[in-house]
Amino acid sequence: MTDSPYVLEARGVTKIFGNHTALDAIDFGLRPGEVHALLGENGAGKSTLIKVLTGAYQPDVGGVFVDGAPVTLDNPLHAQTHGIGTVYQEVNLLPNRSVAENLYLGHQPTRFGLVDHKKMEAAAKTLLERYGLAIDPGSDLGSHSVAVQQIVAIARAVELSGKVLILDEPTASLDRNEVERLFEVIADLKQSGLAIIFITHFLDQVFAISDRVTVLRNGKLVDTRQLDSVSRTDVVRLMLGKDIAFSGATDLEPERPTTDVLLDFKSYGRKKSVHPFDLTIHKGEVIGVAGLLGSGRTEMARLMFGADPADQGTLTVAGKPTAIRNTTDAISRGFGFCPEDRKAEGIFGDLSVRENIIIALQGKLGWFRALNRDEQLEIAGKFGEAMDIRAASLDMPVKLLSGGNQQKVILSRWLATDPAFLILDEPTRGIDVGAHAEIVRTINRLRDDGMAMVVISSELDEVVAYSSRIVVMRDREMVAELRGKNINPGVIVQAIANSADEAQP
Amino acid sequence: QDSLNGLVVGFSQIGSESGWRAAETSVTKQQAEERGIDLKFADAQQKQENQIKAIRGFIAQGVDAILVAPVVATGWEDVLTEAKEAEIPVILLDRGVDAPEDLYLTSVASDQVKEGRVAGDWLVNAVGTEPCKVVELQGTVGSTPAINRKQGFEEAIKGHDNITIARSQTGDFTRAKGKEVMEGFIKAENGGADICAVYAHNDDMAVGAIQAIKDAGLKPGTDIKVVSIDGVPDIFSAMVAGEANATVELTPNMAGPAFDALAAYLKDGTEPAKFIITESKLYTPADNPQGEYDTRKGLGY
Amino acid sequence: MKRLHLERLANPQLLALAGVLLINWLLFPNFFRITWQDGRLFGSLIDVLNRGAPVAILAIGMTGVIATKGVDLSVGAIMAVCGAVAATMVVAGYPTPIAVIAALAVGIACGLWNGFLVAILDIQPIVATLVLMVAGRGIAQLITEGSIVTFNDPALIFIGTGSFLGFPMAAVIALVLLILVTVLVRKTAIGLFIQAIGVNRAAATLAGIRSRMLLVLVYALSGFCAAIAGIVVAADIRGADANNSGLWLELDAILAVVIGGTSLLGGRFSVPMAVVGAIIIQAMNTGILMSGFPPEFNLIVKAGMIILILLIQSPFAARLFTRQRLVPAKAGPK
Amino acid sequence: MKRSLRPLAATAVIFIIAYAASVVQFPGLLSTRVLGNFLTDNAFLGIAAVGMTFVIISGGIDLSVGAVIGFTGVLVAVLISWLGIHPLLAFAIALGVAALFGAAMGLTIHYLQVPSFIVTLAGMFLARGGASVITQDSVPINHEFYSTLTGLIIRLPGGGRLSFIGLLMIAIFLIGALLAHRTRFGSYVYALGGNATSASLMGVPVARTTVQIYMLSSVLAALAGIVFSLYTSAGYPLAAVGVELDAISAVVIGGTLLTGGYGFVLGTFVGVMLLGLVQTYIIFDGTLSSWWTKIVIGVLLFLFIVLQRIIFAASAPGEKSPEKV
Ligand SMILES: Nc1ncnc2c1ncn2[C@@H]1O[C@H](COP(=O)(O)OP(=O)(O)OP(=O)(O)O)[C@@H](O)[C@H]1O
Ligand SMILES: Nc1ncnc2c1ncn2[C@@H]1O[C@H](COP(=O)(O)OP(=O)(O)OP(=O)(O)O)[C@@H](O)[C@H]1O
Ligand SMILES: [Mg+2]
Ligand SMILES: [Mg+2]
Repeated sequence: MTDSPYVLEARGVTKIFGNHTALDAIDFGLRPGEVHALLGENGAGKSTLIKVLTGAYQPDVGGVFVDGAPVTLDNPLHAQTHGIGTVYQEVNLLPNRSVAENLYLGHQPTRFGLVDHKKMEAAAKTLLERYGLAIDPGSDLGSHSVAVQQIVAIARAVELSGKVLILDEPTASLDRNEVERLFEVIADLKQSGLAIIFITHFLDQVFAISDRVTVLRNGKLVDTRQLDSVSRTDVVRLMLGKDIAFSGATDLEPERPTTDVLLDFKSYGRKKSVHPFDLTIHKGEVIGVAGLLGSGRTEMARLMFGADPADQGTLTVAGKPTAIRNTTDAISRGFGFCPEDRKAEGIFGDLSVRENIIIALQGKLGWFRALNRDEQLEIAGKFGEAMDIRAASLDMPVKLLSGGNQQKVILSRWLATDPAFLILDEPTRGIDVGAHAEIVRTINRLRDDGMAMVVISSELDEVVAYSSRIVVMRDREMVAELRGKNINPGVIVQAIANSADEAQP
Repeated sequence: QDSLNGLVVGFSQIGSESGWRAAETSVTKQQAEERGIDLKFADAQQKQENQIKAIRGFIAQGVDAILVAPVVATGWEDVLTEAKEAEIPVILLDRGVDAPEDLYLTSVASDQVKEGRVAGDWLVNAVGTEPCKVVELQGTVGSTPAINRKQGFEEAIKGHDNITIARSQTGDFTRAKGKEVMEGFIKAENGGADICAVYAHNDDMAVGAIQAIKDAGLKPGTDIKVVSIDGVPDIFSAMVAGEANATVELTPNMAGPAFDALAAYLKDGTEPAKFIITESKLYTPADNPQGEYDTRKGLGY
Repeated sequence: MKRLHLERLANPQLLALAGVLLINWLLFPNFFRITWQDGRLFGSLIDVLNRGAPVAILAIGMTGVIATKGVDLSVGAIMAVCGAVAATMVVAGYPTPIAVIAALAVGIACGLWNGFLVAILDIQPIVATLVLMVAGRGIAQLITEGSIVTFNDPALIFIGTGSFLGFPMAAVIALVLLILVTVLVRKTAIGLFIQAIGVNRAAATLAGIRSRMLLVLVYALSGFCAAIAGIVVAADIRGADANNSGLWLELDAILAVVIGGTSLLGGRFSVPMAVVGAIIIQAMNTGILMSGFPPEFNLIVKAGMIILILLIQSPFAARLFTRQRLVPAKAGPK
Repeated sequence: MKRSLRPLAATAVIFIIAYAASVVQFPGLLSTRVLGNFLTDNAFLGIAAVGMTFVIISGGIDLSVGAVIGFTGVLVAVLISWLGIHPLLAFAIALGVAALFGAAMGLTIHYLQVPSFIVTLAGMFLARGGASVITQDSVPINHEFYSTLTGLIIRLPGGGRLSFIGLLMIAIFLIGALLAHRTRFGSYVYALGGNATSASLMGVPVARTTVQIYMLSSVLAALAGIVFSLYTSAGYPLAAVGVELDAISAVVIGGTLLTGGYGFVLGTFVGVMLLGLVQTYIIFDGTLSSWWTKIVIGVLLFLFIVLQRIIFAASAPGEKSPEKV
């Protein structure tokens, strides 16, 4: 296998955006039957390389080769005809169309020139069953959770991939079971000789399924290695160019004294959304929220922030009864909220990094106390530096930043408002190991500075590392509160499972 | 007259694009009321298709007669045939149609070409043999009155080589565009010094042009003669002020003769004349403009 | 970043304006001649400013609306309504200031109605404003009963035809409005918030921007601008022509905003450039008027010019332009 | 019933209720004559609205349809009456010209990245201007082929008539529905309207589809122009001014979202019929002045939109309030 010829290859590929070199003379080869992990920090150029390999972008210099022959891929459709199936980063499907159509768009089975919906939906049903999804293929894709959409995207790419399957961060919004199921499928495909490119920020997953790794840094190729010849630390060093220390915390943080109660939610809830819950949050305390996908964590966060106002229960902020009817109310009480869906609810794509950072602070200041450009630059610069945001300029549109850097921009936006209470919904999703560690450090630091936080995360190691208490959600209901010593990921998984069992009839 | 009492008559009007049109509508309503007619009014908003719909609607309702002011001459044969089959007499107002004459009872209209000719004849008389550069403010491009009034005017000045049309642009029948276009003409013709007269296809544009002439420091009616068509109140008040020289009246009372013809027809089957042409009377400051203004003021122009 | 270079080199709007003016000059050599007459400036260029003012005023309001990813089709009808209100009130004997204030208030009310439909009922802007576009002209005609309401009130007429320091009042009003609105959006956070709503309304709400209220206000401003334009146009012809005042001007206003470089997809906007866009359109119209072409060619010439201007501004042209710049950069050091 | 079909059903129900209410007031409305007129009188609008539906579903807008109708009428009339060309050949030429025109707009929209609103606005000026350059007058068409086509009428009991053009409109709606819901092209149109970037990454041929969409709209507008010329036996440069707004209203009332991605060709049919009902109602009433006519149309438009908004809120999947995403 080691010396089998490349099915898909990039030779000397350079891609320049404006005056930023996203890819610099990259050589990359993919062999049949291998799982090739593509690693690198946020913004290293992984997604750009994928887009060049699949015809979404044209290289400025260099070329793409399929089975050793040079090809000019004009568009993704062209790549599909070469047997290259791709799941791009961020779910890039059509929420307005049915699941079946998303699976087969462009390849729908036809009869007498007309699309045969029955046949298509039947095929979709069998296809999805392979991934353990029993959903109605005729339903709109948008009515399903992000995780389901991700699986549909993967299934579509697999269907289209005769030779090559490319997965750009497919696991970012999947839970453990779904990841396992995906890996089984990948193993099958690999067995059948398919070549697979796999991008992720979870190193465990890299070591679980990959054969080789290629590491990019700042648009340059660092190295391509056989996986069995490298260790975790090696990989991290290749990616970052330095070592980092992993926080080895396995215990919850000590609980804070009850005198410093900041927030007190009493039977707080919203009809058809979140069951009433009680929660007391102290200054300098991080509440971790655990639960399966779709368990209502996001809805609870939105409820606390007033994005969906509560219609029952009471809230006391620093001892005073407070009504939060909308987000403006929440922000004026010192709340902040980093939403889960960065693209749809977080960033202002066409606005500059600077404007994205100051906008919540400006919202708090109101319409007439405008920050002038210098003040904006100062604030943005301060946070850009503190959070290590990699942007060519603070005036570039934020949409051109890599996902991880966008996340840091949103975090900076809220820190700029100097909040007393911050809600973070999946703050580390799609973030590289370096930045991940940094965000965890930031959370720890903010907690030590006395900020109260609610953090939703599917990564239980991480939740344990910074939380002082953990609440478990199930079916939009708070079903457990874990506190005290000896809480570790295993215990949380157990709690989630227990609550599920209890609920079974 | 009484023979029309209690009849239901449908009236498909073009729209309400100008003051003259509004006057025609209100005069028609007045005339119907005087005769005890139940007038069903339908505004077509400038669209022929809406007029056809309206006529079909009237037929479906089973009205006793239909008045229609056609927006354009062509395209009426089918729907008029339907009316004929339903034995509903149709009378055309203010312009004719390209359809067999047996499809309608009569057509009450002015002769638009003649209107242009009357205006042109007035100018020919007024300037005599002096050279005269005329600027023309056309109506909406493609509209029947614009085409006919242009044609009539050109016929009248033909053979009088001292009169030339120096510039011609559309002012869309509106005051604002008339003013804007006139401003441009004045700039283009040596600050207006070269212009001897302005011919406007309707009075509204003439009123706008008069303002433009005044703004340019010239005297309308003296430095630049103003001749136009319609006879709306505002042009008479301009005449009173000596700012307009001539207008050709287009009477808004088309319905009166139409109802008369209908009454005669219904009474004993008298076939009216196929074309009832209203008078295209020329008014100049010698014709008591103040009096004309006062009589017209209340007509809904 | 490359676009920025290009824009610094030559702003496409100003380039287009220069081009149109140049063509006018070629067609009509006296185009740039301005004389002093009766205490005011007099010349074709002044006409361009004067006649372009109503669309410029509309464009000022329209820019805000378009920046929020909306569009306001009703401005033409609002012009007619407000002109009618002002005219009938002065004819009925109300003092001029009262009539003007009432007309402005009606314009704002119309804008609030649009804002209510868009922001509170969440109706798509193009349909929401279509309602008033259709009904508004009817309301205007209801006020004037279909006729042109002619007035002789000198104060009101001055708004349309007077002059200030030799410049036509309409242009002066447009300029003052331009300065006020530009200061309002540049010196306060409102401009940033409008952009934020246009780019991502959900995120704007989560970032604590009162997007509903701001949207309503943006439409109200558009209604206010339309009211001013309506008064100016009525004052100019000394009469409220409910049938024709502002007819199809909404399209010119939208065109002006787009020529001014604001995307119909919302986000970045420039009020001054929208006004430049309005002047480009008017210069084009004036050029057509002066050219002496038969009027049936007006629309074709206009379409040709629009296509040309859009070509100059399109990202495609920018790319053509910058590709040449990129080559030496690549071959350069490194 | 499928969830996504609910807005369509809602619109149909609104139409039936509105029609029933009108009939209670004017029993004359319930006749085959009125129903036949609905089809005949709205045939050209309906055909143009089918094209507009595709454009709007794809997230664009086409302001040129009214002008293309006018232009086609003039072109066909001139070809037949002045040049003596057989109508069928004239139709083919007109449809071909329209296809090129639509393709040019599509190419501009895609490759120059100019918004469709502006491109089609320029297209509207061009087509309208082109028509008045050919002739300013209305040109009558007197050809026996025309008489044959207009004579193709199925008479219904009660004085109603099913005309050729009315049936043609129905056929176009059925073909349009098939094209939208049962072909790959149709799914590409929805894909573009849903999310153009995703569509392109999923392999939708964006350039080709965009060009095809505007070609389709222009060709259908030209067909509407031919129908209009059959309807009036003439070509007139000022015909069908503002029909684009009627078409957009019909499409929107029919449940298609202007933001793209959702819509129903058959909903547009109901939308066209609703607009026709409003007009017929006003004619039957016959007491409204010119201005009240406009106001009433505006108010009814508003009522339909709000009613739909209420029903959509409960059923449409995609159009969540941006405030509450
Ligand atoms: N269309 C574009 N225009 C300009 N710059 C771009 C564009 N797309 C990407 N970039 C820049 O290119 C660099 C590489 O981005 P890319 O998305 O490939 O990173 P990545 O390795 O996939 O990161 P992540 O792990 O966060 O997904 C980033 O600095 C990004 O800002
Ligand atoms: N766009 C949507 N359309 C319909 N239902 C949705 C949508 N988004 C979420 N839901 C449903 O709302 C419920 C709560 O979802 P929520 O997003 O709050 O869960 P979560 O625990 O945050 O999960 P995730 O990690 O996927 O965000 C789930 O039942 C989910 O299926
Ligand atoms: Mg990436
Ligand atoms: Mg969530």
